[in-house]
Amino acid sequence: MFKTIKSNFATADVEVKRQDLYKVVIKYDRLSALIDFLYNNYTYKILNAITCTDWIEEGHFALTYLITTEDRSNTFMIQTLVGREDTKVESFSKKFKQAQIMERDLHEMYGIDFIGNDNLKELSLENWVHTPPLRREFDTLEFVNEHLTFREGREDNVDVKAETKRLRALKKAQKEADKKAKEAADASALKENEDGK
Amino acid sequence: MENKHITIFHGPQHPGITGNMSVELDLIGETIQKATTHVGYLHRGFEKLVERRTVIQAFTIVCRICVPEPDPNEANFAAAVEELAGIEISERSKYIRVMVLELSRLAAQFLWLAGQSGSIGLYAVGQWAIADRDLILDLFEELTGARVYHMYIYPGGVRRDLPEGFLERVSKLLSYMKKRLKDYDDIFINNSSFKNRAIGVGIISKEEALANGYVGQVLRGCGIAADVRKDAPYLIYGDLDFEVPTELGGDVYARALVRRAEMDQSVHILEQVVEKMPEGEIMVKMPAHRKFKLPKDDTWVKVESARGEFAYYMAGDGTEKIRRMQVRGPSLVHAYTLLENLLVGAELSDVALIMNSLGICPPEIER
Amino acid sequence: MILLELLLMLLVAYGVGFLYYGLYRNITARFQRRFGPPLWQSFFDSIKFFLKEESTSHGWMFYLGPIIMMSGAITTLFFIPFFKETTNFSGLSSYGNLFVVLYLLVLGPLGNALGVGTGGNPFGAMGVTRGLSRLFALELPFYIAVIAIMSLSGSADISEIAAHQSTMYALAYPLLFIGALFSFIGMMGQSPFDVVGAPVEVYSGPASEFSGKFLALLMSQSAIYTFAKLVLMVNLFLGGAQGFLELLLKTFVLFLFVISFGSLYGRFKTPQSIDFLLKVPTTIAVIGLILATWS
Amino acid sequence: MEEGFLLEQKTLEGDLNSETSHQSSVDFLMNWFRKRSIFVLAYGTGCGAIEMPPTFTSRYDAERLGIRGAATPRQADVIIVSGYCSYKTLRRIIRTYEQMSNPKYVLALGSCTVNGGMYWDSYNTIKKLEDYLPVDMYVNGCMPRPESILEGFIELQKEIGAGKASSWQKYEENHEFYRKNQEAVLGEKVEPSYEADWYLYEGGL
Repeated sequence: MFKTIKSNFATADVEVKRQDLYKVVIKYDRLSALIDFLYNNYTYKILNAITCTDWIEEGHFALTYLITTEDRSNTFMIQTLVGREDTKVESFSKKFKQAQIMERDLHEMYGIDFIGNDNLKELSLENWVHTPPLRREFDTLEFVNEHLTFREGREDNVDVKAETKRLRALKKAQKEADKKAKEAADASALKENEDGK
Repeated sequence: MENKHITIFHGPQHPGITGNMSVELDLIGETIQKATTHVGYLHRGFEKLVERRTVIQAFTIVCRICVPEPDPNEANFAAAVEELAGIEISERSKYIRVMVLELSRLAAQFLWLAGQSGSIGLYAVGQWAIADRDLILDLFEELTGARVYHMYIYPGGVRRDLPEGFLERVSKLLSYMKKRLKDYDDIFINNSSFKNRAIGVGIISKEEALANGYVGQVLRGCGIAADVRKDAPYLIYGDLDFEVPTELGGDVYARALVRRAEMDQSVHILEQVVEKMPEGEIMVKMPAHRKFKLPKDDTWVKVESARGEFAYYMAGDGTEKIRRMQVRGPSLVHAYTLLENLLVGAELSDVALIMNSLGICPPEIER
Repeated sequence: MILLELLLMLLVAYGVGFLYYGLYRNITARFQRRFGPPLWQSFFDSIKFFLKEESTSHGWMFYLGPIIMMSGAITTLFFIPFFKETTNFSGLSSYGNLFVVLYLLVLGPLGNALGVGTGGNPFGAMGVTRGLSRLFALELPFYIAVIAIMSLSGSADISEIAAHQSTMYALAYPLLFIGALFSFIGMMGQSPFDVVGAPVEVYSGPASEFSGKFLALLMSQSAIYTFAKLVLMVNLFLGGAQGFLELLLKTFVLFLFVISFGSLYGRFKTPQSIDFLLKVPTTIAVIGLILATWS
Repeated sequence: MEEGFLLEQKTLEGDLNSETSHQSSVDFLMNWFRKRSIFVLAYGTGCGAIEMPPTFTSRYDAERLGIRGAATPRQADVIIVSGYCSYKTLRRIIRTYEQMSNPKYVLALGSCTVNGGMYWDSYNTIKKLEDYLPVDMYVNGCMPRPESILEGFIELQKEIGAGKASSWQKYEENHEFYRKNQEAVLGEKVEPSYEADWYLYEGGL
């Protein structure tokens, strides 16, 4: 099976992640054919999930289709890379009923357009007009600071690393100040002592 | 004469809904013509929040993804992180994890029992079941310090060793449960009024169930022995002796019988775990939290929750943060593809019954 | 004089009704392994609702519903004598017999339907539809049993029927009693026939849209009505009562039976409950009728 | 000497009646009835809802303090906002809250209602409930245990008994302030859009 997949669909080998989990990266135009191949020739008949990962640095989405055998013992991860802007992907909702809701979810979260899916309405958000929230360029903290108010006294919505650095610097400064004060006090005490003598 | 359609919202504020969600029903009389599920009332953007946090920071929020049954989330998260980072955990922590997972499954089944009996107005059973579930929560509190959100199954092992005498208390609880579960049989499962309501309601055919990716009791209720614990054993389930109960009816009653039999199986598994619990370390050596990095790789892990297969997709990108975590709970497909079909032709009085028997849990649909 | 008596009857029914509701909540609490509320909790609830403000308006017809129900309950109470063989606490029963009471029993649900229908709440309308479609099936076994009793005692006067029983009709003609008891459970709104206000299905049914004073009125109404129905049952089947103690004892035993039955069974669907009522209790009552007239 | 459960019940009730305040006897009586009978709306808005079944069922049994569930907003006195509150839910909570009849109270559970809690950086949850609804009592914790929920109820009952809990009046008086905040997150159309001004109308009838 792996050999056929390699020679017909993918450029690289099928990666065996676990004894029950295989992964293959293929070009987008061969996706449908591979899923059909696995569906027709083997028992990979259940679409478990569709997920999407945003690789903003490399400029693409990685769409992953998870397909399981009928006895649920083996899972195939079929990954394909698609562009990030105005993404249009063929829908699988005709072949797998459950793909409809998964694609609707991805459409809402990433803005991917699934052609052939007849219901891509908002799923969990309501009247959302900003960037689709799971895209990497959407900064949720910035959004929150802009739109919502925090109760006084909640100062932890800051970058942890910078904050640690700042606190450390503060501590250091405090220590040094303490040290200096102590030295000065010591010196003055010494002086007083000397004066007293 | 043309029939008069009424459109009503069943939920989100409704005593007969399984959480904060709603079903828009188009009715003629009390017969449902069309059902549309609406979720999103609980959307918190977990998948975004996880991307902003380091691995250990993210660990504290994943258990909140599914409220009635948080432990499968923790187990999945820990398993995915361990697989990506190449960590092998100790034998004792595997046993403890199985114990926690089974206790949580039992607790979730009690919650189902309460909901299912409440949906036919048999409130006494619900009250008992919630009180019995509290006994399990007490054990959790002793073990983890919290009743509901445990944050216990830590990547690399478990967070705390068992307190002294904990296993005896577990076995004491189990012997109580064995006696107690028979009472539920008498008053609820074998009650003629429940049979009247449940048999022949919400029937799912075997072919449909297989093709559409339904999981858990929906499959087992129509005769397919699907269980991640058997199909792709994780932790130590391969070494344990248990059965996957199935029924052939495919209706609400069949699913209730399956769930009830699963409670017995959970008790049976817990007995074995208590007996076999090995000595040893509970945590392997982990890198410092702030420097803990995941390689650029992805994986797919799943466990069997009380309502079916619960899976996580996780991708790392070589930094301290997780690049992507996708939650695929059992309810996603059930609440949409399945529920919307199942409710057509049913009556208004069956809605709560069917929803409870599918075990729909909205927080894991919208995350 | 008669006015004073009527007032006293009303007060007794009001007090005892709420007391029974308190007991009901306590007893079901014990069934459910818990402590339960204070005995007068239902009374507190009704007073609390009476103190609430109204914020909605659906027109006067909507508010007429609870008022019709309340007057139906009160008049029903007045036509049922508390004791047998005495004119004390007999109310207006000398002016009207069992037929009047049976007629008044239907008035409440009808008034409710009129009011709720204008409320616009679909769940309220649904609850009323359920109630009305169940009404006929519910009344049938009861009517059959009552007809049998009237022919047995040769009178339609309630106190005479009560006095006529040398042994209680419940013991002498158990089939009639069982048939009527099923109806009675339904009339009291207990499982498995509590389809009208099933919370997980139609919120609280007809009462969904009522709040504040009108809900308080509904609660008082149901307290009075409950007591009236219990007294009617006691008079018809349990041989009536001669003093307050006997009356309280008999009504309470009946009430206890009804609520224990309700705690043990789940709810039927509306068609199921109609089906059941038309088949089982009606058959039992008809057999009872035949046996009673045969002997 | 009472012990165990009865002692606890006695302590709770004693606590409930401990508040003394200067009010006329009519007010005292009215508030006493209001305090002894609390109907809680059956709406689990967030994860805190999972601790409500234990609170209301046999182990903790809130009914012994006169607290019980109500199916519809028309009959409820208290709405519990149990935890984080997404915009979509907030809209429904506002709608439900405005359907309840006066006097009505809001009980907020969990850290999320206080300051965002775990979800302080989430784009879909509000951070401070009292900007949108008048809150009578916060119960902190993630999530609050049933004991704390009962404790919160008793504190609320004490305030009601003393005639201090008056959040609904605050909501009517500052309706514009609340509506402005609600519109800021929910957009212009905060349902329900009332044509008639019946909400602020005295008496209603």
